[in-house]
Parts: sequence; C-alpha cells; structure tokens
Amino acid sequence: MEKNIRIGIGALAGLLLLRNLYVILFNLPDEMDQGPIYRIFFYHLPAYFTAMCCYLAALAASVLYLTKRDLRYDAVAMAATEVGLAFAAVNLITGMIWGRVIWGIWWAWDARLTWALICWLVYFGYLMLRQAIDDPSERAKNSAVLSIFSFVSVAITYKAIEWWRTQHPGPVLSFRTGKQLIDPGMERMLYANFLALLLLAIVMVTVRLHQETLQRQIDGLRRRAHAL
Amino acid sequence: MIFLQVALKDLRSELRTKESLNASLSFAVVILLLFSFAFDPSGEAVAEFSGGLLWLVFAFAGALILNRSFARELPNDCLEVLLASPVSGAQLFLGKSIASFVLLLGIELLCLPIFGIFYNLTWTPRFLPLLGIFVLGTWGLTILGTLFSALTVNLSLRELMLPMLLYPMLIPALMAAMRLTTILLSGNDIGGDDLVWLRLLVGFDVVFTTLALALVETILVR
Amino acid sequence: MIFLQVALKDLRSELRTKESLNASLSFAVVILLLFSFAFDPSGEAVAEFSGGLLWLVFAFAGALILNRSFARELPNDCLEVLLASPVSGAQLFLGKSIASFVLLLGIELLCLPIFGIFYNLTWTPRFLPLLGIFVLGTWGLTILGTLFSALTVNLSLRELMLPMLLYPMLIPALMAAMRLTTILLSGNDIGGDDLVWLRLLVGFDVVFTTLALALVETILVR
Amino acid sequence: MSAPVLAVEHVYKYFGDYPALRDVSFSLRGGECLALLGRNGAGKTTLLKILAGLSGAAQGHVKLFGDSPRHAAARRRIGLLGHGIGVYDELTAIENLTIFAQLYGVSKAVAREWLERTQLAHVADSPVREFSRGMRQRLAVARAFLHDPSLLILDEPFTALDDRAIALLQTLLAEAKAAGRTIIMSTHQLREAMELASHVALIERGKLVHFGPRTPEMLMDPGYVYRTFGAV
Amino acid sequence: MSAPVLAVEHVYKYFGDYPALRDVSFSLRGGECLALLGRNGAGKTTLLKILAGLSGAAQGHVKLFGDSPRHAAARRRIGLLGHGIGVYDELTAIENLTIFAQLYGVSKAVAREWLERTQLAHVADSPVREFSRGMRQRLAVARAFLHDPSLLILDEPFTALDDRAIALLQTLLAEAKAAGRTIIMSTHQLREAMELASHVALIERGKLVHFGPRTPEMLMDPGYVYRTFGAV
Ligand code: HEM
Ligand SMILES: Nc1ncnc2c1ncn2[C@@H]1O[C@H](COP(=O)(O)OP(=O)(O)OP(=O)(O)O)[C@@H](O)[C@H]1O
Ligand SMILES: Nc1ncnc2c1ncn2[C@@H]1O[C@H](COP(=O)(O)OP(=O)(O)OP(=O)(O)O)[C@@H](O)[C@H]1O
Ligand SMILES: [Mg+2]
Ligand SMILES: [Mg+2]
Repeated sequence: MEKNIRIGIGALAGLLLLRNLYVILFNLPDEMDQGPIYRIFFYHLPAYFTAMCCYLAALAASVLYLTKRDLRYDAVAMAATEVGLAFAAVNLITGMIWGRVIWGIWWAWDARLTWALICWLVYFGYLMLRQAIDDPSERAKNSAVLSIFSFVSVAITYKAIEWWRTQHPGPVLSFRTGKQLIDPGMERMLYANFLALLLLAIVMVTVRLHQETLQRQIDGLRRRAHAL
Repeated sequence: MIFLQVALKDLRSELRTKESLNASLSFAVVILLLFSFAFDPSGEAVAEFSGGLLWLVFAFAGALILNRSFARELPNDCLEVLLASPVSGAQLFLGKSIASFVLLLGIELLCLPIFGIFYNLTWTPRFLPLLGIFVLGTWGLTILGTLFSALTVNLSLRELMLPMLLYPMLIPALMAAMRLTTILLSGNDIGGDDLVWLRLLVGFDVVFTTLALALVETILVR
Repeated sequence: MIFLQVALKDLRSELRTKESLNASLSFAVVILLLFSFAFDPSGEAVAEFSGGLLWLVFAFAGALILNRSFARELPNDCLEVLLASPVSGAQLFLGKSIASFVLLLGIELLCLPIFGIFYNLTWTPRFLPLLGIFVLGTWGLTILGTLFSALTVNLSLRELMLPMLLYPMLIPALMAAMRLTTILLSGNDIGGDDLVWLRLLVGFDVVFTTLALALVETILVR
Repeated sequence: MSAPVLAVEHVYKYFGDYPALRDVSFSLRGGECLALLGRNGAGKTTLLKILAGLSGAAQGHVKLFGDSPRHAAARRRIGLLGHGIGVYDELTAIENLTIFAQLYGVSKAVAREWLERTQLAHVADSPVREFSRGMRQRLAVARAFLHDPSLLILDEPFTALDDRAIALLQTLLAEAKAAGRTIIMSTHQLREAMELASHVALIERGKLVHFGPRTPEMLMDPGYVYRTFGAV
Repeated sequence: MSAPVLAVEHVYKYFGDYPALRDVSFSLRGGECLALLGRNGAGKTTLLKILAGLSGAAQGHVKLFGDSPRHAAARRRIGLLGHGIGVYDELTAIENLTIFAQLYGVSKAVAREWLERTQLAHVADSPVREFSRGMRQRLAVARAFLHDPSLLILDEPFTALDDRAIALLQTLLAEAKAAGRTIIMSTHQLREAMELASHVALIERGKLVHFGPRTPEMLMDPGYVYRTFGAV
C-alpha cells in the first residue's frame, strides 16, 4: 500500500517533469539578453525552493522529536535534510553553470551565492554530526538541536538578498516583489516545475525513510545476534 | 549566581598552569606569522584586511579553547558529577561560556598590540569602540562554540567536528566583526550604512544566546 | 614491510566511517570560505597569494588530522599493545606518517579543483609539477606533524600544543611550498632562482625524516 | 511507615531500538542499602544514571524524595560516586572540595572537616595530580559525602581498590547507613557488597528479575543470587 | 633446570625524584604463574610496563628469554592484557585480529580459530563498538593469546568483569599455564588470582617485600599475604 502510493507520486512527478521539460525546451521562447541558457532558471530557482521546503520539514521534525522523543521524527529530519542537500546542490550547480555562461566565471563571492554555499555546508555538517554518533537516541537528540540552529542560516540566506547588494539577480517572483517583473508564462512555468521537484523530493524522502526503517530492523536483528 | 562559581572554577583550572593561556597566545602569534608569509603584509592594503586577519586568528585560537570547554570535564568523569549536582544545565553552560569568554577576550587584547606592531597599525585612538566590537564578537563566538563543545563532547572526532560545525554557523558574526574592526582600524568611525553590521552582530548574540540557553539542558541530559 | 601494515590499519580505520575524510574536506572548504571573507578574493591579486592561501588551508586541516595520528591509539590503550608488539618505534612511526600522508594528499587533491572554482584559478596545465610540490610539502608536514603527535599524545592540551609546536618549525617547508605553488598557479614554470625553494623543500624533508626516524623510539618508550 | 526516598516505577530505557531497561520498578526507604547485581551489560550503569538524573527514562517515572531527579532540590540530596573520581587533577584537594561545597551551598569548614575524616588534611594543598590511586579515591569519597546526601548512588565503588581502601569505604558507608541514609550500589565484587546490603536486586538483560531483602545465604555464598534468581 | 623465561635484576624506576621501583629482582620459568600483589600505588603497573618494554628501567636489567624487552624477538613472545582492551572500536572483530596476526606474522586462519575459541565467531563481522563489555574482554583475550605467547603479562585482568567472564579468563589462563606458558598478573582480586598462581609476590612502596611459592594458607585466606609479609 505504502509502496503503491510511493510509486504513484513518483510516476506523477516523472510525468510532470517530462511535460515541463517539453514546454521549457520547445514552447517557451529564448530570453532576450541571455539566449537559450536562461532555461536553466526553471531548475535553478525551483530546486532552491524545494530545498527550503526540505529544511523547513527537517526543522519541524526536529522540534517534534525533541518534544515527542519518537525516533520516526528523527528519521524524517534526516531524510528531509539529505534530500534538501541534494536539491540545494542542484541549485548551486545550475547556478555555477549559468554563471560560467553569463559571467564567464564559475563563482563570484557575492552574498547570495556565498550564503547558498554556507547553508549547504551547515547542513552537510548536520549529516557529519549524525555519522559521528553511534547511539541512535543520542544522535537523534543532538542532531535535532543542531538542525534548529542550522535553520538560522536558511533564514539568513532567504534574507541575504535584502541585506546585501549583490551581483546575482534580485528577486523576480511577484509574491516577493509585489510587481510583475517577468513574463506570467514564465512564472507559471516556475511554479509548475517547483511542484514537480517538490513531488520528486517527497518521493525521495519516503524512499529514504523506507531504507532507514529497514536499516533499523537489520540493526535490531544484529543486536539480538550479539546477545546470543 | 551559581554559574559564576562554575566560571571561576574553570578559570582557576585554566590559569593554574597557564599552559593553555600561553599556548593559545603563542598559537595566535604563530598564525599571525603564517599569515604574514602567505599574504604580503607590507603593502598598503593591510588596513583593508586587518579586521579579517585579526578575526581569523581569533576564530582559530577560539576553536582550540572552546574545544576544551566541556572536554575539560571528561578525564575524571567530572561532567557527570556536575550534572548530578544542583547546578542546572543552563547555569553550567553559562558559567563555561563566561570562562571561555574571559579567556578568549584576554588573549585577543594581548594579540591586539602584537598585531599592531607586526602589521604596523594604530589601534589606540579607537580602542573603546574596538573593545566593544571585541566583546560582542567574542560573545557570539563563545556562546556558539560552548554549545557545540557540549554537542561534540563525546565524539572521538571532537577536534575536527567542532570547527567544522562552528565556523559556517559563525559566519554572520564573524563577517560583521571583521567589517567593523576593519573600519575602526582604518581610522574611521562606525556610522551610516555600517550600523547594519552592528545590528547583525547584536542580533546574532541575542538569538543564539537565547537558543543555546533554551536547548542546552536537552543536550546534556541524555 | 610491517610499517605498510600499520599504515593500512590506520587508513582502514580512517576510511571505515569516512567521517574524518568528510569532516576534514568540509573543514578545508569552510576555511576557504572564511578566507574569502577576510581577504577580497575577487581582485586581481588572487593568483599572487593563491599558494599562501592553499597551504594555510592544508596546514590547518593537516594539524587536525595529524593530531589524531597517535591520539587514535589512546581510547583502548592500543598504543601500549602496539609498542609491546614486534613493531619497532620507527616502523610504527613510518606507518602512521604514510597513512596521514595519503589521507592529507587525498584531501589536498580534492581541495585543488574546489579552490580553482571558487578562486577562479586554472591549475590543470601545470598539474604534474604541482603534484610534485604537494607531495614534497605534504611529506614535510606529515613527518614533522606525526613526530609532534607522538610527542604530545599524552598531554591534556594536545590539540593546542601540536599546532603551536608544529607551525613555527614547519615554516621553511611551508614558505617554500607556498612560493612554488604560487609560481605554478600563476602560470609560470619553476626555474632559475626559484630552484632554491625546491632545494629547501627537499632538504627539509630529508633532514626531518632522518631525525624523526632516529628519535622516535626514544619518544615512545618512556 | 515513612515515604520512600527513591521510587522507580515502570522505567524503560532504549538505546535506539535496543531495550537497555525494561519495566524496572522498586523503591527504597531511608536506612536501606541496595546491592544491584547483574552481569556485564545487564543495565546497572544505565539504571544508576537515570536515578542520578544524568539520563532520562523513555517511559516510567523516577521519584527522589517525591521529586523528579532533574529537580535541583532532589539533586542537592544525591551523592554520586561513579567510575571516575569526579575531581579535577590540576586543582588541590581543598580547592576541589571548596568548589563542590559552593555548588551545594555548604560552608568551607565542612570541606576541611571531610579532608580530615578521609585522612587527607596533610595533603590539602597538593594538586590531585600527585595523589596515588587510594588517595584519589578517598578524595572522591569526601566529595560525594560532603553535602551530607540522603541518597548515595555508587557505581562499582570497589573496583581496582586495595583491601584498605575498600575497608575505609565500607566503614563510611556503614556509618551513612546507620545515620538513615539510603544507599544504592552496583558491583561485581559480591562479597564486599553483601556485608553492607540490606536489600539485593538482580538485573538481567534490562529486566529486574529479583528484588528483596538480603538473606543469610547470600552472605555465605555470593554466587547464590545468580544461581537462584538468574534465568540465564 | 631450564633457563628463566623472565629475569628481573635490581630494577629501579623513578618518576622525577620519586622512586616508583626500588631494587626489584626475581625470575620466573616456563609454566609458572606469578600473582603480583600490592596496595594502590605500590608500583605494580610500573613494573609490568617495564617488563613489557613499554617503559625503561632507570637501573638494573630485565631479560625476557635472555633478550632485552625492546628486542623484537622478545616482544614477539609477549602477550599483553592491560586495563584497555587494545583493539579498535571502529573495526570488526576479525579485522582487529587480522591486523595483529599480520603484525606478529601469524596466519589469518589462526585469527578465525581464536574467534571461535572465545565464542565470537558469530559476530566476527560486527564492529567492536557494538560489543558488550564481556564480548570486548573476550576479544582482547583472543588478541593477547593469538600469537601463542610464551609470556603473558596481565594488569588487573579481572577488574569489572562478571563471574562468567572471570571464569572464562581463568580457564584460558589455566590452559596456558598447563601448556608451559609463563604468566605474571597484578590484581586486587586475591581470590581469583590465588587459584591460578604458582608464585606470589608482594610489592610495597616500590620494594619487593616477598617473593615465593603460593602456599595453601594463601588460598584459604587471601589477606594472609598482606598480613604476614607486609610491613605497613
Ligand atoms: C553558483 C552560482 C549561483 C548560486 C549559488 C545561486 C543561488 C541562488 C539562490 C539561493 C536563489 C534563490 C534566492 C531566493 O529566492 O531567496 C537564486 C535565485 C535566482 N538566481 Fe541564482 N545562483 C547562482 C547563479 C545565478 C546566475 C549566474 C544567474 C543569472 C545570471 C542567476 C539567476 C537567478 C535568478 C533570476 C533567481 C531568482 C531570483 C529570485 O526570485 O529570488 N543565479 N539563485
Ligand atoms: N551509549 C550507549 N549506546 C548504546 N548502547 C549502550 C550505551 N550505553 C550502554 N549501552 C548498552 O546498554 C546495555 C547496558 O549497559 P550498562 O552499561 O548499563 O551495563 P552494566 O550493567 O553497567 O554493565 P557492566 O557490568 O559491564 O558495567 C549494554 O548492552 C550496553 O551495550
Ligand atoms: N607517569 C607517572 N608520573 C609520576 N608518577 C607516577 C606515574 N605513574 C605512576 N606514578 C606513581 O608511581 C607509583 C606507582 O604507580 P603504579 O601505577 O605502578 O601503582 P599500582 O601498583 O599499579 O597501583 P594500582 O593498584 O592503583 O594500580 C604511584 O605512587 C604513582 O603515583
Ligand atoms: Mg556498568
Ligand atoms: Mg595499576
């Protein structure tokens, strides 16, 4: 049952991604200044939003773990963070490719880019801390605390654009600027791809959760073998 | 005021041998030396990255000191005894933060004239605002560092994990402190646009002190 | 060839969890990040201090790894067991040096492209001479670091003492490596006057390897 | 009948999925001394840590003097003696005791008095680093008894001690017991523990399989508890 | 009569000015088992470390099989079991034993065999980190016995072990003794030690005040050695 739901969402995400790809590649016109490369934008920004959603989910799960002390919340926090890191990496890498084409360099030390990197490192540190602790309860507790601290950097990354002047383009989405800066068709496409990536993220999180459950069962069996 | 007694205890053990004070101070000087090899310090640009240099040194020396904050309690299982005493987790944490803070601030104030000599900078005219920045920046560094020290105290990779976790999260405070210190060392006053940095620094201290005090008991009691 | 078995053992424990590799790598990236705040990396001057920057990062990451070289043997009193086994002090030392060397060199080689991207440098054309410099510099760093790791393994202030002792003594090797790396990263070849630096680096490695192998047994057996 | 000093009710503790303690319940009153027996890895240390408030139970309750163990008032009345001695090597004996006196709100004179009782007055100003194992252990005892605790929690207190150090500890514990203090100690050295114990508990793979008064058979033949009540 | 396996001649050791060992001399032959007794801080660990070549004597000589203890040939024949278990937590049981097998030039099959003898074969591929205390100790025993050492040096081997783990260790030691190995062990748990010992030594403040065969009185009443030969 659970497996079927997972497959269902996965199929939906896949179909949506394919459809979006088709529209992006063939239906949308090239951008005036940038030419075809701007299409990477439809992955660049949605990937970042998806990562944000994952981090937010990790925060919620961490707080829930600390209040309820149920290891399932810990597993959710872990899975969400891992998937979030993957999507943040997509944002970073697409951004770097884009930058290489538009600016001629892979990286510029401006606030937006740097904060995206810091955020990534902070959550990578979270995974490192998890690896370093053996006892599952201790690991869950300490990493939950770290996750709460880590979220501060997500908040700063989101705000970075307002606090520092950057080389990186400013906000374009109408809900942040209150104005219509880009073509409504493009903005719709952004949301459509965001939905697709979000669905994909959900599937990935559930797969990780499933793996985690199996791992715990294996560990439990091994502990029992030790007691023999 | 029981946390003051914890702080006093820590300071007393630390100052008893003076080892750690001497070691951190000479470590700081050694890094200054290394930097002077890596980057040409004779150029005109020194004042422009003086704040950055100084705070890098503080961050490196700080990580070494903060690493010992809770680790100091391990050898004879003192941490367990302290946790079983009437001292609450938050008091213990506050006491340890204060001790590291005093220690680190002391080292920083000793580094400042040395730095001035090596890099040919004048710091005396704006000493008081500089001290203010040092206090704010160091508090941010110690509060977060002490928390992570508690978080990593039982890890075998402690020395590696602490800076790895600490530095990225510390960046806002470090950036602000670097920027403000550079301004002051270049002979300017803080004002106008730069107040953003000051606000960032204060905000950082307030947010993380609150979070840390709220969460530390959870970390310490397993 | 018993020292190779010691090296393999160390590498295996280190790679079993990959923690320490990951942690050191991300620590290195974090320091790169910190440096970018302290010094403006967008300017033209980057190539001129690229070698300095890179080797500073290696020195910091190296100290953390080397710190664990002998300290890794402490938890279950493994050091005593190893010393009581037929492995001689020099073999143990050599094995541990090799393990740290491989680990550190791996981290450096992973750092190089990252560094290239973030600081916008091309390193591919002169990769082979660069690799040579990395090998020589890293060997100097590990041989001295492992010796000091043995020297400080029983100190409670270990994390603090090791870099404090290590860095000043390492300065010749570090200077040479910084200089040579900068030359290569600026797109020039090593030749003429710069060969002095190369000779210094090789001399450093030879002298300290000999000294360390001769003295390590004395350090380990009390 | 007096209220229990220590009440443990249906305590569970998990390390991950592994149940280190399962449904442990018992209670102790003033003047009672419990010897907590169990094989390696049975869960003794885990239980004692929960009692001392160093670790939280997953389910169930622990009440010390009617309070939770994390309550400062409760902790003020606990004396803890674990594997480690719990004093600082770089400080002197009297400095160590003074620190703990302050934390417990006890006067400094009491610290001096305990140094005398543990025959350490002549080395009061030497750093603990220079102490021999026996002296360190005596200082640890002084530290644990300093604030006149009503409940003593001891984890393998006799380990690696010589006959004389054991005798000293036994005397002090007997005095405390006579003064109405409650004692709970884990140990593998059954002979040393049985003389003192008024109650004996056996824990096996996290389950409390026996709890009851110490009987004369136990005193004669320490293996008796394991053979009679142990399942494995 | 066979040459001594272990000969200690007029050994002194100082920590700074403090004489931790003063003029210690004795010798042991194959098949003998020495119980080294002494109060806390008497110098037992110091002596054992010198025997194992971990520490050098200030004066005097130690000869293992006629060689210095720092000689590789001598060290190949020592088995050491100290406080720590001497294996790596992050590696599996079989990896640990394989490493030591290689260092001693023993085949990997022997490592497997010892895992079976210590009943750890079913967890051969689990990291030691997950082992319980009893299992860790058994692995440490396997590690120490792996290369079939002619001289076993044990520092407080029974500490913090439960009755069953002690019994296993005693069996293994009895077998080794019967096979002509020499054993020297320090301990405070006199009862456990006396059953095995063929000789008993008492060390007091760094001086060897007694060395001789174990007599029946010692077996009956472990305190006997301290009372009869101890000056303090
Ligand atoms: C490594 C390089 C880059 C990184 C790490 C990066 C990172 C990010 C992040 C984190 C966001 C989301 C910010 C937010 O909405 O709060 C974003 C949005 C965006 N990026 Fe990039 N970016 C990179 C390069 C580029 C380049 C080269 C361009 C185009 C010239 C670009 C164009 C945009 C645009 C138009 C947005 C949407 C702005 C908004 O609505 O907020 N990015 N980028
Ligand atoms: N931090 C931890 N993480 C995971 N498992 C643990 C942890 N601490 C203890 N355990 C496990 O819990 C069980 C009980 O351990 P505990 O230390 O309480 O035993 P014990 O009765 O004190 O044994 P001993 O006599 O060896 O001291 C053991 O199986 C142990 O492996
Ligand atoms: N590294 C050292 N530095 C200074 N003194 C030491 C050192 N190691 C041991 N000592 C001293 O040497 C003496 C003998 O110590 P040793 O550890 O050999 O005693 P022991 O007989 O093993 O005692 P225990 O039964 O407590 O293990 C003690 O007084 C101790 O304080
Ligand atoms: Mg225990
Ligand atoms: Mg000893």
